[in-house]
Amino acid sequence: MMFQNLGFMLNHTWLIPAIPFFSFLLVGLFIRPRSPKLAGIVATVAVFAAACCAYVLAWEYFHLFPAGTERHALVPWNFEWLRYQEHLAVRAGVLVDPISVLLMVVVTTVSALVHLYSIGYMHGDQGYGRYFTWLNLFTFSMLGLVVAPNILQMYVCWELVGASSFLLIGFYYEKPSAVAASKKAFIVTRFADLGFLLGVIILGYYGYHFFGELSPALAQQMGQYTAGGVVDPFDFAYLTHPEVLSKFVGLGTGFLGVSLLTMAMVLVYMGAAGKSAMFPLHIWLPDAMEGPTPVSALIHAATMVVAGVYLVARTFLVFATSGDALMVVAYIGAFTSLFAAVIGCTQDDIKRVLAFSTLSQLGYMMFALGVATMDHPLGYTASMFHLFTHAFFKALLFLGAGALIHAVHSNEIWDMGGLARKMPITHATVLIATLAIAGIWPLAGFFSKDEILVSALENQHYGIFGLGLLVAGITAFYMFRIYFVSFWGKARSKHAEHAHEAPLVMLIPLMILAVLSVVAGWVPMGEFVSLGGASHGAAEGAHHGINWAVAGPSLFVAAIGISVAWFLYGSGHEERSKSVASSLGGVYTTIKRKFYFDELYLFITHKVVFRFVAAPIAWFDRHVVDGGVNLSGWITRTSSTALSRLQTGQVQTYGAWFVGGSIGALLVLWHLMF
Amino acid sequence: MWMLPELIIIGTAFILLFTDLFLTERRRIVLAPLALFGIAAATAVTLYLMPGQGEMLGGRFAVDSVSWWFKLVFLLSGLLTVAISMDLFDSRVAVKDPNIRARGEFYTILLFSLAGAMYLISARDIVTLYVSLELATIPLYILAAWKRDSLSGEAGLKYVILGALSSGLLLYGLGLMYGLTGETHLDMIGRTMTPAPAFWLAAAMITAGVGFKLTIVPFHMWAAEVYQGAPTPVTAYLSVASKAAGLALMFQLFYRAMGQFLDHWSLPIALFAALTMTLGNVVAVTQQNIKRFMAFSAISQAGYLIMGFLGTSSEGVPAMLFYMLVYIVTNLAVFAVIMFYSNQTGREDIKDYRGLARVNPLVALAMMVGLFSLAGIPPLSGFVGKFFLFSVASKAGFHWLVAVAAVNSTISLYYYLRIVRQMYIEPVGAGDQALTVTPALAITITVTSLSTVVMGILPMFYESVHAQTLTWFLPFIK
Amino acid sequence: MSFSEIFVQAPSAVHWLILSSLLFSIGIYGILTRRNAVGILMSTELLLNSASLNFVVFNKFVAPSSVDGQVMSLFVIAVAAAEVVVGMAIFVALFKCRKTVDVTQMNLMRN
Amino acid sequence: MGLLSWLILLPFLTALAVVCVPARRWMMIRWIALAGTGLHLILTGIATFRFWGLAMPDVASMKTATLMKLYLVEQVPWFQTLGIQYHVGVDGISMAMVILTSIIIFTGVLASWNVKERTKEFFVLLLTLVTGVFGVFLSFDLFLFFMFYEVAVLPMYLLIGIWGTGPKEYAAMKLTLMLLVGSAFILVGILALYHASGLHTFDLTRLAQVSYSTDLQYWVFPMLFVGFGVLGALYPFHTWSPDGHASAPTAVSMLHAGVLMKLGGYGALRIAVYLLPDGAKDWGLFFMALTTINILYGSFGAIVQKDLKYFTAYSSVSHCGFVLFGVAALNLMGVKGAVIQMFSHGIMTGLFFGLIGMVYGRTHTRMINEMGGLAKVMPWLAVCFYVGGLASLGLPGFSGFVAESHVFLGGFFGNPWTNAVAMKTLTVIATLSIVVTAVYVLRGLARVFQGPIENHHFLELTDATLTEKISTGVLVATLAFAGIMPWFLIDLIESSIMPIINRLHATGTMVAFY
Repeated sequence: MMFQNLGFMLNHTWLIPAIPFFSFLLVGLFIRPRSPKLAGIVATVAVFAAACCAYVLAWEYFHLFPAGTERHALVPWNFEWLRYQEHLAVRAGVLVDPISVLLMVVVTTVSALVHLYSIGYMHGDQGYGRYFTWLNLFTFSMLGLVVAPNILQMYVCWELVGASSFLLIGFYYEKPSAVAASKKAFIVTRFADLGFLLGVIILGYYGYHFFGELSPALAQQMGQYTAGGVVDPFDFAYLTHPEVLSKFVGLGTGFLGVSLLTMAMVLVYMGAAGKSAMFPLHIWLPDAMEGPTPVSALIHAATMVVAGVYLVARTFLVFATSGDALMVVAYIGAFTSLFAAVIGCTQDDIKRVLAFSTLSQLGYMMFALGVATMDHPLGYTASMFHLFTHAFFKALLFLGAGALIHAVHSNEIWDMGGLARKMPITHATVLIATLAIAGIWPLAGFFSKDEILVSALENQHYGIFGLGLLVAGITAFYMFRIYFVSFWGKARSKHAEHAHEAPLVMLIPLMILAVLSVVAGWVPMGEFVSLGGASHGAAEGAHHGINWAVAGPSLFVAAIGISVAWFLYGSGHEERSKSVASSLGGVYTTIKRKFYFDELYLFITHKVVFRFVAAPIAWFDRHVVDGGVNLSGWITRTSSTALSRLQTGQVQTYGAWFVGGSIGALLVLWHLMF
Repeated sequence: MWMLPELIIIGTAFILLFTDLFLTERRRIVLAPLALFGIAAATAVTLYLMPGQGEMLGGRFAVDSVSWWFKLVFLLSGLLTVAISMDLFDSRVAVKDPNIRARGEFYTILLFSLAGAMYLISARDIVTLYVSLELATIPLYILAAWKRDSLSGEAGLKYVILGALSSGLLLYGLGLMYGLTGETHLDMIGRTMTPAPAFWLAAAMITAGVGFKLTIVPFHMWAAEVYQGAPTPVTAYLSVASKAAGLALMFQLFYRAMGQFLDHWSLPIALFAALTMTLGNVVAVTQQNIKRFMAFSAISQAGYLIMGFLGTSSEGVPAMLFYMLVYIVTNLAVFAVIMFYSNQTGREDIKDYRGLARVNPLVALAMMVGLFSLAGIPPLSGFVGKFFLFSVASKAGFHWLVAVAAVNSTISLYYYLRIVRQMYIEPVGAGDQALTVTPALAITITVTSLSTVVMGILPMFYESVHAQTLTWFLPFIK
Repeated sequence: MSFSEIFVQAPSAVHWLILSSLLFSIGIYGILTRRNAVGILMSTELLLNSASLNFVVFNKFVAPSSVDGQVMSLFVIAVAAAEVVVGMAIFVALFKCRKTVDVTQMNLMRN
Repeated sequence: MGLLSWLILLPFLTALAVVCVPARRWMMIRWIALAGTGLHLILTGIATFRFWGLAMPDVASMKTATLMKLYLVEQVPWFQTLGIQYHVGVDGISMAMVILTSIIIFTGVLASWNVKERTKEFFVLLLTLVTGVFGVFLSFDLFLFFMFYEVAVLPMYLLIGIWGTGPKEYAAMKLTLMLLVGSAFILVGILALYHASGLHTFDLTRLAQVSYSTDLQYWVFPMLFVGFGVLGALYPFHTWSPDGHASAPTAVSMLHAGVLMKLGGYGALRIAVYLLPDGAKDWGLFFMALTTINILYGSFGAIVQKDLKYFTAYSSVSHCGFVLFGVAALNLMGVKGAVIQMFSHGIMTGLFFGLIGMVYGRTHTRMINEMGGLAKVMPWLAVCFYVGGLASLGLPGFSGFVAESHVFLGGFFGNPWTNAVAMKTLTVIATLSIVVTAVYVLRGLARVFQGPIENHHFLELTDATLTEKISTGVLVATLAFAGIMPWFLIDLIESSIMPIINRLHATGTMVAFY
């Protein structure tokens, strides 16, 4: 055991989720009712504190395991939260390994900045206190998810982030569209979580089986980095152990010729796809933009939606062991990135465009993981890298959009325009972010995207590579489309004419994030995040000196995308875009209506489920089952009236009954005797 | 002097008859207390004598534990019947029935019937058995027709015709048994009887005779009209004492005379029980007149009662005796309330009871307790009694019968709840105000409903019945 | 014994039993068919008489040693008398208010 | 007279105290009731601590025990000749149930704070009913058990019939009769066991020492299970529940859905499964299938309901399905999940019905479509409602998740006697309900509390009063406590469940891996 010489933060990692949790209770129960203003401040301070803790933790962790050494997943603290039965318990705790540290840093940073930004953005809103309560709750659950040392804690916090996202999307609860969006988000992700839950159950079931066959030495070896030295079938340390994985492979096929492991992992991926809004479960994310903009920035761009990516990364070894599951991840990710990018080109609501770009970027991260393998795990690093950079520039984009919306009081890009002069700082920061996401050197997006493409190429996924390049171009196009439309040209609405710069408390986070989106790319991610120690060579090799053979083309397509955007929207000739749209005709509208997926889902839920399942069942219950009960009562009453007719009042009839009865008795006795 | 209770009763009967002659109408008030006193004295003597054993008249009259308990049951029902009938004749009754007169003879005849029932259970000889049975029954014909109106008369007519028919059948059956054995002493018959076709004919006829008194389906038809037509106290007496007499007769004949064939009887008795309780309950569901309703409820109770004969387990006898005890108390509690209500309002329909709980909460409570006890709801004594009977049936292996009986008690709850609903849920009828409860009825209602509760909770009643009668029937079943 | 012989020899128990069962059946028939209550009462008498006849017969042929059966029949006669008296009384009372004793009219109380 | 007898008697004494108060002083009456139930809450706390102290040392030994171990036992012979005795005791399961009941009745009295019509009778009946409930949970003599069982059921008739709404007589009659038909079957089963055991006793602990012939078990088990199942809303015997709950007054629905429906699961577990292991093995799969129907059927039925109470009643049908599902799974996790679900659903549905009553008291409608935007005017009630809703859709952090995850794992892990594939399939089907539940809960709550306020006189409505805040607050706190720190509940019940499981595996030790 090696928990003696740990630094303070490593020993007290639990503080990082705990601080937001307690501030959530404090703010929610005691401060909010009294003074909303104070509530905002307390919440923000708490998250900043958590952020500082996260930085210290990162520093300690990467000094404990300097580059080149194998970085173990430590569980410095845990306790038995839920005991199902012998050898099947959930030990809630904190897991510290490179990716969890990375995520903690990202989550706390973005969350802290969003809190700060919200103080300005939500100023004067009647739900001010409530807003910060939920925001703290979200931060806590997200951190809990990040540090989960076992898959069940992950599921628990998974649900919690879902719930807090539900609460925040429906923050303007008097707005029907917001209510609908929040319901949609929760139910769709819930549906996905069903898969996750089943996957967990299957893994737990077989894990529990194998646990019995485990040699004590092996169990001890698994638990060596865990406080208490005990592992349970749910622990990642157990699930990702080669011994266990080989047993899983040994299970062979389940039904339909799919191996049980693949089945389990595909189910788990279903959950991941739900949270990360992969096709076809993507429909909730665009609607989720009904929530306050800072919420979209925090939850639906930077942190919660990447939980799916994180889950796959966390269980990467298991996915990799069942190759097919990983292929599913890769292709769905790739398809989503294209699909979303295409839709992104046609949307007019600035936040929706950003939402679709988020989808597309998440697709990037997913297929980056998908193309990685045990021996060429560069994609793993690349995915985490892109997650890292994307968090910053996408948050920045949303917050910038928030500033615009704040100024223009509208989400429509066609109500904006010419804001570059009126809001210089916002303009500058948003431009940086746009360049970053478009993948222009030397901004953050460039490096991570480049690494992803490299990894795709390395593992001979040429199709995916090409698709990645294409998407890079499209991304550049639609991002600059909104950029040109909203900042260049002339003001298209009254509000846009009188728009003015946002307050300082909102600008500070913008500037910080802008800086981060510039420098984040220069972080030598391979140094920090890589799959075990096995594949250092690949990771570093990829990062030392950019692979211009890949970067060149990607820069080129990005340039094309930007220039097309300029040609259509930036050059002041709006009619060009119109003509293009009209020439595309039906295709264009189909894309603009998001391929009619919302309609499809509505049809399935309302028409099919409600009308043809729920209503009939309710009817059946009222009329058949309950009817049976009433029928028995009816039978009793009817037979009662029928039988009481026997009481004719005719004494001689009674006499006849009497005699008949005695004869009957005789017959019965006779029958019994002989 | 084992016959003392009977003699006291008969003596009281004659005293009443004669004092009635010498009293003016106003003074006749004392007759009811006198009757009460006589019955009470007899009860006291009984309690003093029991559980002694002995015989008189050359073994034609004998007492043992079971007969003592039966006598107690008869005396108790007589006592309560007189108590609830007191008001009927005097001016305190709000709605006076001109057709009810001649209280002296009323009590005399009631006491004669009572004496007959008491002799019945002590008879050891076909002769005494038959004579005492008729002594118990014939007065009831008169009582049933006591009111000089067409309903009561019709009741009397039906009762007398069917009663005669049944006694004829019974007598014929007894005659056959005498012929098969050449014995008139019941125990001797029981010992020397050998199965023969004629025996089964006799058995069937005896069943009819017994079924008539116990209102076993299909020998129950008379009950509805007679109960409805007869004056309420008589109905009460019929529903308890006459049934108890029937049970006594059944004990005499089925245990004493045919005890050795008891196990053959199990299935037919189970069938009769199932038929009786089901029909009684089902028909009761739609009754409107409360006396007729109580008639069918009583029929179904008879069905539960004879479950005690199933199998040859020793718990049967105490279970039946205890249930009889419980049943008379409970049923008379209900009838006391019915009596009270019809005295005060002259109404006998179930829906007339609406809102009673609001104007006379305590009376309504007593009524509810009584009804729930009849339905067998714990912790009331009705539940305990039924539970023991069901246990006997279950022990004999008649699980299906237990199921039928249990479901039946649910059905019965349905119609008992109809009354509870009228009393508690329905709003008060316009202009109803609290009705005056005469002392006699107040005391009766209180005592009966309290003992309904107590007998279910304090085990000593059942324990003593059990202790005294457990082994009673062993000599008869060989 | 064959059917013909029954009539040639001295009456045995069988004869008497046949007689009593005939009486019994007639009684039952009467009870179930007569419309007049008094007639029904007479039929019930037949029942009781057939039964008491049984007692006497059995006393003679089965248990000649004792006289229990005959005693029984005496009691039965007495009881029957009592029954008739009561019955008639009731009928009379009923006749006063209904002006008839036709049992088929007696159905005021029925469901 | 020991602690447990006091626990049973206290409500009854309170009822007597209420009887003594003249009916017009209804304020005083409700204070007496509150005092009584509050005192009961304290007594329950004491009992819990004493139980904890006594039981914890035995945890290790219970792991392999096949006979349940009772604490604070009181045994007094009653009808000796039939071996009937007054035998009360407590083990983990009944302790949990007693805590649940005590909380529910306390909050129930608070929730019925403004019953102004025939207050006296109301509280007398309510307290009598609760006496029965406590009796059932604490008595270990089948005769006593059955007696209290019916005492607990019957007052419901008057409570619904007098203070109810809508077609109250019909609903009350249906409820009473269906439940009593159920108890009729229970009676048959109990008597059969009594005579079959040959021990001449109704003592549960002694009846558990004999093993009954297989064919007896084969026909008695379904009788008992269905008999109790009727009260546990087992499909298709659940239809008393929607009507009954919809018509019942607030406190009564709270108590009925919260506690009485648990008697079903409790009896099925404690008597049917514990005494008749072989029967349970034969019938397990059948009842699992039936309860799977329960779970989905209830939740689908809830989607289209218009009346808040029907809505909640159907969700109760679904959730009670989990209880019986877990029991029928016949393994530790399933049974444990069932017991936790009893507790959790009790609190949850108590909260629901309490809140519905409060909302109804303000809006005077229970129709979901006539409401909307109420969160604006009654934030407290809205928050509590959402907590209840999220708990009922199994959100982690509330007790619902603990229960459901147990039940699902239990069903999936299966048992040695039942076809594994069938059990897994049924479990997977049952898990679908977590989505359906989410659908109806969110639809319902969104309609009621979110969106703009259409009906303008809703704008004058007020938020919860202090008493309402206390009663709902207590329930919410309990939900969260049991969800965030589940180990208390688990430690409380687990060692009392082991005997039932071990008795199933006739060998004294758990079969660890199947």
